[in-house]
Amino acid sequence: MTETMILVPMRTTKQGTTLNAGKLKDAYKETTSTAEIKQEDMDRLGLKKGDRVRLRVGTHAVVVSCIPRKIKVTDNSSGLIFMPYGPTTSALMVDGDTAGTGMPASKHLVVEIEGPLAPEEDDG
Amino acid sequence: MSSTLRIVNGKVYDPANDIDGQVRDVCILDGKIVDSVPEDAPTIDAHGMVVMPGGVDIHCHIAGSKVNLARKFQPEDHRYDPHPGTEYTRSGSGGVVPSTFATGYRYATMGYTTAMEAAVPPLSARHVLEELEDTPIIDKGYYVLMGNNSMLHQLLEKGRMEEFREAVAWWVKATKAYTIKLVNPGADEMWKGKKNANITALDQKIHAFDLTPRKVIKALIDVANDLGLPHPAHIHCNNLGHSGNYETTLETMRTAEGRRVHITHIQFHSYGGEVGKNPVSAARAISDFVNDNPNISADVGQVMFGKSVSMTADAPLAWMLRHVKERKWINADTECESGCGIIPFEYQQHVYTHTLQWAIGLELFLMAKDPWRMVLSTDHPNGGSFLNYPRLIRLLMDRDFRNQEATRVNQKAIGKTSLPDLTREYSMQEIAIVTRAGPARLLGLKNKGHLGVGADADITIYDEMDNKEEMFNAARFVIKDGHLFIKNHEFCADHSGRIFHIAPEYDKSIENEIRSFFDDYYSVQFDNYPVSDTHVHNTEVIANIPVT
Amino acid sequence: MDKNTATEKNTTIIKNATCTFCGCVCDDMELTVDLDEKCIIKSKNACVLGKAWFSEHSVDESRPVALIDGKEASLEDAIEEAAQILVNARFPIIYGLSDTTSEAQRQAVAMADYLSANIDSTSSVCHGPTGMGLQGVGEPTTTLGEVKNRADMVVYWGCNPTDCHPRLSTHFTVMPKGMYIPNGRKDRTVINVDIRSTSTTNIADLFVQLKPGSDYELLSALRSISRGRRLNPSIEEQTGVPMATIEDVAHRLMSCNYGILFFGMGLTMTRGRHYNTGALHLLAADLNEHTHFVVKPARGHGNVTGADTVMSWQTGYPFGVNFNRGYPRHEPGEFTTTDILVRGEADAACIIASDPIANFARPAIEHLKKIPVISFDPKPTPTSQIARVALTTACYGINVPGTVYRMDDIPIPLRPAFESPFPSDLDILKPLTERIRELKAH
Amino acid sequence: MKLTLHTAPEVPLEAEVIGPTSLNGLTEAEVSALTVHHGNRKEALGEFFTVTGKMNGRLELEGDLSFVKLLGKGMSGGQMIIDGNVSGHLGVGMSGGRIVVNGNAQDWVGEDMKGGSIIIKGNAGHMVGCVVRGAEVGMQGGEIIVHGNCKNEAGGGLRRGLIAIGGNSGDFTGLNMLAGSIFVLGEMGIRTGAGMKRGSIVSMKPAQMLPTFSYSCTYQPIFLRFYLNYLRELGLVIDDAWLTGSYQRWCGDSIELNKGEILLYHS
Repeated sequence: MTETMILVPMRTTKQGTTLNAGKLKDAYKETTSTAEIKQEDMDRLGLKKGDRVRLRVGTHAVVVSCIPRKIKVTDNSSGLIFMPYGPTTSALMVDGDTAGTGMPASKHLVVEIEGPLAPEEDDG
Repeated sequence: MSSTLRIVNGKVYDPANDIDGQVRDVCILDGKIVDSVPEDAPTIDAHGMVVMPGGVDIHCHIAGSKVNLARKFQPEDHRYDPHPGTEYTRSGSGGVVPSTFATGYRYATMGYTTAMEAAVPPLSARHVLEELEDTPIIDKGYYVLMGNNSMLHQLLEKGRMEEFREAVAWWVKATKAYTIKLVNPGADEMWKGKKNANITALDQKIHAFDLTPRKVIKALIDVANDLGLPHPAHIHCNNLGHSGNYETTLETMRTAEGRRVHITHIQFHSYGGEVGKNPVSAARAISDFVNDNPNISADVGQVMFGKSVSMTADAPLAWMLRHVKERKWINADTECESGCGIIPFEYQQHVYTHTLQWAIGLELFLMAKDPWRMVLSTDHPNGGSFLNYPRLIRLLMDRDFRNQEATRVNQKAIGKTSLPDLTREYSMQEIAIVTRAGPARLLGLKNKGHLGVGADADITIYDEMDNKEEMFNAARFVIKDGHLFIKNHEFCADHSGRIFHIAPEYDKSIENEIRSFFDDYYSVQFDNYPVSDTHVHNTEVIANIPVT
Repeated sequence: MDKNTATEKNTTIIKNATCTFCGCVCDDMELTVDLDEKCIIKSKNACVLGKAWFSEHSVDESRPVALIDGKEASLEDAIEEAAQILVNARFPIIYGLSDTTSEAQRQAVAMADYLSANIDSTSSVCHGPTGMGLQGVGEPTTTLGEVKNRADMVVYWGCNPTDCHPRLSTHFTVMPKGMYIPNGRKDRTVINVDIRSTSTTNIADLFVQLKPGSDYELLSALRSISRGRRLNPSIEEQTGVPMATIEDVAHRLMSCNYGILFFGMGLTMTRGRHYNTGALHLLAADLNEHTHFVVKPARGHGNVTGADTVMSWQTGYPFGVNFNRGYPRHEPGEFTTTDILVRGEADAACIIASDPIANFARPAIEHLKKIPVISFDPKPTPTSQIARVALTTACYGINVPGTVYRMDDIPIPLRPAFESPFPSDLDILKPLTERIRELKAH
Repeated sequence: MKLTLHTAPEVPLEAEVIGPTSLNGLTEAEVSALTVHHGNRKEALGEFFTVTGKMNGRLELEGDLSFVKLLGKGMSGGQMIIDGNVSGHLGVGMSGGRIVVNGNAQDWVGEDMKGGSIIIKGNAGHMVGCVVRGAEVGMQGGEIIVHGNCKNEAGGGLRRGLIAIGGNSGDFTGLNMLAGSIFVLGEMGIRTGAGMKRGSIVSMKPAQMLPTFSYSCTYQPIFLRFYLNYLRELGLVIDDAWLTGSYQRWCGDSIELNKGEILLYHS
């Protein structure tokens, strides 16, 4: 099914360590293409760990896999998708307006999430 | 490669060598002043011009972490004063806190060839040295902040004076500084540790230490003398800017007990009146004391009307100014070493206090019996930009101009000073003393501030003009280390200048004790703290003076 | 350096080495270096990110020093090609600079000056809005050692140092004992403010969760209480934080002895940007009426602070600097790299030690792909892949000496572990600048 | 005089010489020979523009000027009519005269403005009439009328003068305002009036108020009629109901002096 959510690109330890190994290597590509979504949101969308979903902003879309967020402290963040910074999140930064600062609003992307996708469906 | 030059027909002012306006040749060989050069050496005809040693600024804030913060947070000040590059020189931006390149070139344009950055925490030594390296043309150095050093406080409160001396020597050497600087000694601990409190008296207990500012001041004056530093302890007294602070200033000078000490921007410390109320002038009391005590030297810290930036290691002072008018404010604590406050400011002619400060500075100049010990500064940019020096020189040399300016300011304030009664006019020779020969001698820079044989060939040639502000605004020729780099007011070359520092010897065993303090209380490794000899280029160690 | 180096077979140990991966710039690394293999086999004291940084920067000698249009080239030819590209451009841009030494940064600004180019660092898409906040309202701040020695209140707002700056809490701010913090962690209160719980939340005494994009409102509320002003009850609805919590936080901040607010991209990269950071700076300034309070951005790359610092002393401005008119001008939104690319203005780019193709907004990347690009990087990246001239460089801190500026502006020296066959950024920038000056003179 | 763009600049063109004050008294040939800055190169104005006619206080510009910055810098009188879109810093530092843009303008319209008027028939970018970075005092006089929308920070630090937006404005409208008036006939973004000390911001649409603003009353402010009639004369579409309607009055920013007001049309 499809729903509108907010994508928040972020940094993680894994993103940092795989970045050191090399941005053209699989581990970096994998971690920067994995969306963390709250379990209750995944349940509502009918998603299981490892399912592929399409994230779309306007005419631009990417396909990523999803995993449930690990949460230790009570947290009311439903409706949010977290994903490590990288080429995948950048591909969804469609609006380059920096509001006179140099900084695009890159931590608050309104995306349409669609999934789970069948294995054969690819990007776009 | 040898380079020669002969300057002919100019009126030479070289007070250190008792030359007072005589027309004579000045000869240069390989960057130094010499007796003579071959007949066919290139010449500069200085007919109708005044020849002086290059200017020496004993106290300004031109480089380092706090200066750079002040640059960074004032884009509105740079944008209206760009500094274009030339074929020979880099570009930059001006305003009250110019970029490093603009700083060097603008000093040089006025005929200054040496300037000393006056307050840097040891922890940012590398930073200030890198900036000084990027400050072209002029020679430079910096004073390292020691008056609020926690480790030194600990040694002092235990009365371990030998270790204290060794530690100071280690610190100065490790940071490649030029001398010891004290700023509002004891206050940082009050500021950081006691919810923004301040020190108000020399015998007040410093929070968390069994110590008083007086003990810190005395100890550092003594160490500077005992180590034979070429320039003594350079002190920004407690209570800067507060009414009635002249008594603190007198007490600080008495603490020296006859030993050499330099009191900086003394104007800001010459206020009578009651704390919290309007100040009055105490210039007479301060001036009398300095006149009578040859161990004391001072720079004035003249206030000039217009834009300034209060930029100081005296964090409580900036906090006080923030309450005068709430505007953007920087505070920057440096662990175990220093505080810092920065606030944009403007001195206005109609304001009582600002006029009073302006007049007190002029009183101090005009009452000084020995100009060698009361030298020129604006505490750039605190009292105003160094670009105000030509105007300040005119105020000192031209009584009519001074009187005319005094009619434009707050008359109530002027009425409380003796400025209208002071008729003295500085001579050209006295200007050469307060801007060159005096500061060079106070700094112990033997090759600066004079044109005797063996001196560095740092020479300024001005067109002689009635309007002294115009005259000193732009030198016609400026020579640095024997090289001509301003010719007919235009840059014709670039030059990088040297960084002066001192390197006192110390007992290596003190390092273990300092190392253990670092392990506990610093955020950097002890071994990464001293600045290596290869960190910056063009450095020169100035030798200590023999201790008698 | 000799006394820190002990040789043992083919390995050597470098003590007090500096990690330049993140803005903490920890300088207490003990590196065991295999000199034959040219790699670091052990990095004592490093965090998980630092360990990866050191272990993954071995030297691949088989890589070419330079590629021109994807073909192997000599360094000299690559410098010539780069100089021609930059000199022929009308609006060349220089970008990156956060992962290199301050010596290289100084040279890069010189090059920009001689080229009349535009120069910008990764600050503009990181803490650039923090710099703008500083320009607007100032900043009460400190070095990290004073946090260790004095701070009994540590707030992490919109940042996650446990993941991004792992040693910030353990080495500098929360765990260590300090001069007036004899019991370390026990003497401190840690508050975490974020839109979500993170690994940093786990070390906090209090977690304040707010609605995405309501930081400015919550900061305004805290300022309002600190100033004893009226506060509209709509704050609860706007931020999702109960009034009682807001009052509790305000009270704790006002009553501590020495407090610090660390913050990150949660403020700079969201709607409000420079006014979010400005409000946070103002909150700290206001709290100084009650106690001593400071702020510190938790900065990312090893020497991104140096980029701001160097650019400020050489030009007066921290980032987004344009020399087209023969002198520096600064206008975020106009001379910042994303904007220049999005508007399609630049006609050549020199990217030093950063990877905009991986991180920039889509329209910026599209323009970057249309113009000649010169890239400097120790490793292949998406940016080096599209570069006309791609230069392989030695890695700062691991192979290259120099100075970097820690997130609190403290300059730290580098102790390289082993030599690289590749040139440093500075080694390339110097002759490149010289060649540019020669070409410009004609 | 008329300047028609014949060759589009490849990189930004800084053309602060183009303005009725600076071109006054010059011939076609002299104007063509003036220096403009094309990226880091100096070039002649004639390389980009065809210059025709005599300068008689009225300057016309035609073409897509969306790469042309700083038009009308420092102008003190006369008229500049632009048919086309323009880049940033339009009318920077102007003290008199009138600029009309039949098109859109980018960021920083009327930066450092002291007098005169700027009329944008299309949309404007960020920072319309806004204080420059680091300073406290913004626009000190004059009028900026945008018929379409504008983006963030309109009227930031405004000290004196009028800014009217026919469409919507972005975030931080009237930020840190010191005095003066801002009208937004459409919707405003969030955080209107943040940090304002004095002055009035008026909008015809509901808006979210910061928690440091408080509601004071709903009333019918008479002075608004004069303003709205004036804006109608300038060509903005003014609903009759606004002239006599009631407005919610909010005051703030309470962190500052709390002497600013935001008036929101109610009914």
